[in-house]
Amino acid sequence: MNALEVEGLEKSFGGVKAVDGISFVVEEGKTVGIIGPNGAGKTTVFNLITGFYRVDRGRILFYGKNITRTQPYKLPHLGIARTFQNLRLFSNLSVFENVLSAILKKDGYNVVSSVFRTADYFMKEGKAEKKARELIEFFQLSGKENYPANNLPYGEQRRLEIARALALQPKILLVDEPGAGMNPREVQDLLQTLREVKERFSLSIVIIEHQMGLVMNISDKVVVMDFGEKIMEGTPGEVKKDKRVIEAYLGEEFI
Amino acid sequence: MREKEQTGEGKFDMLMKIEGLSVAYGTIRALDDVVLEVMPGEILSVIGANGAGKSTLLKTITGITKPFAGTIVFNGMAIHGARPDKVVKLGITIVPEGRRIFPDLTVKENLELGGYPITDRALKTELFDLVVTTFPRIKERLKQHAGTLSGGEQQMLAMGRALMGNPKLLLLDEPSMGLSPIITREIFSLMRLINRDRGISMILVEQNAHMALEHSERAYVLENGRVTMNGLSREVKSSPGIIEAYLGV
Amino acid sequence: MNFFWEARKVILLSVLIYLSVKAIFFFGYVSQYIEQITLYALIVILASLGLNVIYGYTGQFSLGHAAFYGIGAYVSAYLTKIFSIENIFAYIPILFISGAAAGLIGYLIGIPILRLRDDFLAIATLGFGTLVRVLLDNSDKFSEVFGGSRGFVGIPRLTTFELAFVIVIFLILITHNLIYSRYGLFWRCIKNDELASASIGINTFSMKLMAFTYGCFLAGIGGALYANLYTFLHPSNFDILKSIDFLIIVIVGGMGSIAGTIYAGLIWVGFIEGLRIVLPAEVVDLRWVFIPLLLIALMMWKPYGLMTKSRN
Amino acid sequence: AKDVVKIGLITPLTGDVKTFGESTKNAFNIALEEYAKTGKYRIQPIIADDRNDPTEGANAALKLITQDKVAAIIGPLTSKVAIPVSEIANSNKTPMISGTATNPKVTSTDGKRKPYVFRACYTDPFQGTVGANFAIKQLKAKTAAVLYDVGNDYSKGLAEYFKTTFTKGGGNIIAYESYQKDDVDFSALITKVGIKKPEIIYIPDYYNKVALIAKQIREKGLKSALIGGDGWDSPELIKIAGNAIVGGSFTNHYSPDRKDPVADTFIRKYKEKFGIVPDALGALGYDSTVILLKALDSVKKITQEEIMTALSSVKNYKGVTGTISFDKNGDAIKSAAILKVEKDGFKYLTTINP
Amino acid sequence: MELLGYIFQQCINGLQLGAVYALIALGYTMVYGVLRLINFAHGDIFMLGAFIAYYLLSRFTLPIYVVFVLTMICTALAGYIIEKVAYKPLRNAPKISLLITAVGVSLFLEYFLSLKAVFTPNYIAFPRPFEVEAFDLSLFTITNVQLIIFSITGVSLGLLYLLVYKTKQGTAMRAVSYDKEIASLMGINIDATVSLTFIVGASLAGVGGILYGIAYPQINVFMGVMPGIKSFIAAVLGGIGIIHGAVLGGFIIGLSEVFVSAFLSSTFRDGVIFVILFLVLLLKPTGIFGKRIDKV
Ligand SMILES: Nc1ncnc2c1ncn2[C@@H]1O[C@H](COP(=O)(O)OP(=O)(O)OP(=O)(O)O)[C@@H](O)[C@H]1O
Ligand SMILES: Nc1ncnc2c1ncn2[C@@H]1O[C@H](COP(=O)(O)OP(=O)(O)OP(=O)(O)O)[C@@H](O)[C@H]1O
Ligand SMILES: [Mg+2]
Ligand SMILES: [Mg+2]
Repeated sequence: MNALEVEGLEKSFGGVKAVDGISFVVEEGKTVGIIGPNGAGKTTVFNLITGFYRVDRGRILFYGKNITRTQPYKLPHLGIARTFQNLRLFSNLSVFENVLSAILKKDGYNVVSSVFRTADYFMKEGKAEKKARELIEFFQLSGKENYPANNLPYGEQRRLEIARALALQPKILLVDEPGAGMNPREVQDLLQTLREVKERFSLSIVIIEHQMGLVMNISDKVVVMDFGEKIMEGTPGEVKKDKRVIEAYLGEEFI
Repeated sequence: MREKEQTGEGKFDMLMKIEGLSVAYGTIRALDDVVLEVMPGEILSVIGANGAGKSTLLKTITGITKPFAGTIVFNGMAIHGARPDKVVKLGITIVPEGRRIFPDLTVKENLELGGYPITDRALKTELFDLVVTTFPRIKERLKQHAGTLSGGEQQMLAMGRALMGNPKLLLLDEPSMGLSPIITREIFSLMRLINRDRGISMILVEQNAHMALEHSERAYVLENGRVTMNGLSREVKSSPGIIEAYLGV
Repeated sequence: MNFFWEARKVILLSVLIYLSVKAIFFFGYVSQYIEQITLYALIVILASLGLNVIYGYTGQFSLGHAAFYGIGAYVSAYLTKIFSIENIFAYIPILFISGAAAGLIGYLIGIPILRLRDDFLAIATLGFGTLVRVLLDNSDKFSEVFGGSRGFVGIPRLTTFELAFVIVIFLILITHNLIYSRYGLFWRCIKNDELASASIGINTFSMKLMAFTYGCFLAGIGGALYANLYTFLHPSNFDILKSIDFLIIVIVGGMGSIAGTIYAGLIWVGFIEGLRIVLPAEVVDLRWVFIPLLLIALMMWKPYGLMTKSRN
Repeated sequence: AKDVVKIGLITPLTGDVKTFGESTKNAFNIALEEYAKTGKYRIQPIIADDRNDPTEGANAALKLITQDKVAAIIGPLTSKVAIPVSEIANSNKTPMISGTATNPKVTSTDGKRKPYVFRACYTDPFQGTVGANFAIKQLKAKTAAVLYDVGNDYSKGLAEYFKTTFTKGGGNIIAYESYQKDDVDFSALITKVGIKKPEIIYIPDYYNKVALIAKQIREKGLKSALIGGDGWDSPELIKIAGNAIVGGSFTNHYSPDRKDPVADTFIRKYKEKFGIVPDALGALGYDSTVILLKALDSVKKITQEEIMTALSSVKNYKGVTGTISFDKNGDAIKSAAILKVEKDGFKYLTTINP
Repeated sequence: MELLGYIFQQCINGLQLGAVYALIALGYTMVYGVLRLINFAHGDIFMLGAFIAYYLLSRFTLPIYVVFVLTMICTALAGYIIEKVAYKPLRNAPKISLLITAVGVSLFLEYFLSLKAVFTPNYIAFPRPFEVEAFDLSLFTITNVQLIIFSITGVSLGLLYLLVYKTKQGTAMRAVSYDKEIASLMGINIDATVSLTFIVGASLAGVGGILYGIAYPQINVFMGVMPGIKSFIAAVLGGIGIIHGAVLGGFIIGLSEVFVSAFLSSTFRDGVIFVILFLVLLLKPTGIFGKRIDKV
């Protein structure tokens, strides 16, 4: 079964084609990496899938259901969660609240319950808080629950953002450069974490990344983009050896 | 700013000397008694984990952040606590974390801003020529709004902008972040080129420790705001503790 | 019900406050004047709390809050007058109708303008406030009762201390419960980052609309209590300057703090009326020279408001 | 020693009409000073600012009545503040005289008289009607334009009654246009009205607005005669408007060249003390204060009830603003003089009795 | 023909009003551009300008151009002091606290200056330095006052444009408006640049005050409130922070006020302005020339 299918996606900004006919498929439970030079249109693809940009042309199917041009806020309910290239945490909210907000969005009570503090309120709140703590622990953020998110070091903010996305219990997770600003050692840890996440939450993952150590090790398949187009697709091994990819992206010395 | 504090022997060999530098954000200590020296014409790298205080160190040198203790002497002048615009005029410019170019201004205007402290027209033209020859890609896009450049180009612009200030010391905060492998290498070799041709000293802050150690002569390791190690980059690179903590397998 | 159990401390505190205030009134330590300005402070607090929900919690900058306060006031004035309400129990539903009317109009106007951001939203709401003011000035064209710029006269006096106190405490509790629930959390998420909120599935538009509607509802109730306390309404009482008063209270108290709004409301009315008492007759006109100075000093002393810890 | 009686003054000492509030306060003080020499009691004045805001006015009134326990209140200046204050004064049985609040609803609500409330000025219907009669009978005007401030109840009231009477009298209102409180640019209105060439333009507003409008009317080359109400009465009118207003006429309480000793003394004293000639609002404030003080002296015992009764029976008090009696509504009965604006001041034209 | 003349005449009326709004809006836009602050006190500086000019004209009978220069110097100084005393201590505080401080400054100026011992609460006749002359151009008439207003607004706009786009200080202003921290790393003195912005904005307000006094020769301490608010709306309408936007906004507001009065009723002029504002913002949420930066 295909978790996500992208067909002939196009998007331009004032005459510039940022994404020009991209198609790829993410099979359920698999991890797909997207690489490509800066400005190739990778992030734009994410924004198209998650509805933040309006698709000019093309189709996006999620488990066979057409989700093209769906409003962003509806997608998490279907099972799509994402992180952002330039971190978008709720910077003045605590670490705990950042995670809790996503859980309560997923399993919430209604207005009457919140106003009159019904049993449902206490039950759902309790459950949500427990789950938030679990996630925070899983991402090694315990002890920092009450820190405002923007007081965390960069790497921890990245982890928190992933934790928040996972709190939505998605079927697919889109992560945009999770390793940016981490040192090689931290990237290794992240790789480990992502692997566990995938295992534990039985997810499909799409990852954009410039750090080859991460993307080549985690991906089952890699899509390479340049100038908005897909220049190739294949296993990490195939991609690393491809002439066009080396020329446009990896550089000669990489080998 | 105080005038030349010390004129003791040997002091002038050193471009910058930092002693006992401590910085706190509220109750969080970001830098703790940091000692660091920069020699003229060298590339110095500073590596460390997330939140170790690397950016804070650079921000404190430029005057954006004020230390609560310690001294920074640049070219014989004490500059700790001085306003950033004064520091820049003395010849320290920075390529900030996350590039932070002016997106709505054109590439050319960005470069002009970099040359803001320079009053000598001839020098300005010279610097401009230097930048456009070093970064031919920038030259093609002088009229474009900087916000529409790709990540790599923005990084080049940020470097060009810093060079326009005619620095004696260039601070680079994670210049490779978010850049593709090919561009990363390009940026590093350009950096080396500038260092070689113009003799500009650099402090290079990097997460990408492999790259940083490869391209620098000396290195400092920062942990929780303290310098835990320093020495020649090649030595640092082969130290087991460093491999374990920063370089990975 | 859990509602009361959770709120037991507040309720107990309120009862204590009520009893002591009553005792002070009863033994004649203070005059009816003090009672009236206490009531007025309660009303101002309620309306400001509405703005705090809209702006302090949800980050939607409104400069037209007084318009909704005015709508509540005029609706209540109209209904209580044409039905010649005298009974307090007949008045309570009217109070809520007035609040609902303000809320409904907030909802309708919110649909187009809540797409705007920050200062642009502020200007649009300011515009709406001016529109309402123009309509109120000309309201006698619809019905002579409204009085237009001559003011709405002969409104029955129904707001009593007990009623206002109970209603305000009740609404503060409701607001508290809303804010410390998923809705309040979502509002704060939106204030922090709308895009990120959407990415975790929050329908940002409808949540903003909800906060706006609710905030306007509170303002409407405040307005209604005002109308039936002062028994006279004039359009000039609901213009931009009034909106700025509410804004001042929210900011001085601290954005996103219920307690802050309560303190700041008391302080604000205290400033205005207190200086009336304190200043000698020859220099009463210095009252409004001191108030802005106090305000500036307060902002320098606590730039994040009384109840928010400053962070860097 | 004399017994102490507390009297409250509520007037806008801050806010948009502060300037009028100050002249009321000045006049109030003059009246008290004069009384101090001859009066039965020692008056303790308590002055409260209403910022021309109904809420503040109502708060101030309650403070004066329930906290300071004043015997009576002078003020407030504008109807929008006077109405809520009158409700409070009346329900607390505290006599109140406003010198200047012209809205009929100040002294009665929905046809019910507030017995403790009085006023020393005309009501809007009276002045509007007189103005229209003057235009029809004396000026023999057939067409008129009306410009008024929609946010100002005084202006709006006069405009409406003028319109009604003028139409009834066979005239034709060819333009009935409003502006807003803060407007200063009337060029659009005047251009619009100008092409209809009205014989007269009725501008019932305070002198500051009138001066601006008149100036712009003449700058646009319009020749229509200008008429207005007692709001015109200020030396500033001629100062600001200059030639533009010369030739205009307005309904007013008194005429400075009537050789009235009361008025002369008042104007002289005011000028000595404050350096400027008082405006009509000051004069009315003075008269209301003096009426109250006279009532105090006339009662046997200072109770609010007694003062109220004394006030109700005020007859032919000769004040600065003419001879005043209160009718059964507590409104002043006085004849209206028509004054003409000349280069060096206002000149008495004629008297029209109600 | 009659109608055409009428329309032309009303256009002139609208342009006159619009030009004054534009002049005030320029100051708003500059300060907003640099500090993201709605400087509520700006309207009061405008009032201050009118008062200073009044004293200079009535006490010292100076030639008008000297009055212009002195007034500009005084208002510039006032703008400078206000920024240093009231706003600078809050440089790192949230924008909204700064806004409240600005409201405080505005109220303070109004009430303090309205004291008898300072200026006066009264309405004062503004002495026109020359008589009004109307020139009949057959279709419509135009006065010397209007010509002066148009030309001064035009010149101010031109000079401001040169300052902001053609000088080093202008580039510095724009840099500061985008990112203060980075601007300081370019060697720009932030405090000096902010001061300069206030100085320029306040001197424009001073010019506006004089022109206003000449056009509508009556001044009062509260005269700045409404024009202030309307000019700010003009700045928003045109796209706040953008110089030509402020001018366009000023003219749009001036013209629509006049045309609503001319063809509808003056009662609804404020209402109509806001309807226009609504429509513009709904179509272009950042104003006519405003840029939308909405990158995810
Ligand atoms: N909102 C927008 N408005 C205008 N242009 C945009 C917008 N978003 C993206 N672009 C442009 O589209 C192109 C693709 O951008 P995108 O962010 O998708 O690149 P990317 O592959 O993610 O690059 P990087 O690796 O540097 O993140 C770029 O030229 C970018 O400038
Ligand atoms: N403005 C601030 N307020 C409070 N704490 C801060 C602030 N800036 C940085 N910190 C804290 O100071 C410490 C050092 O931060 P700094 O940004 O210097 O680290 P870094 O080494 O550059 O990390 P990174 O690799 O993530 O960029 C961290 O704990 C960080 O959370
Ligand atoms: Mg990207
Ligand atoms: Mg850093």
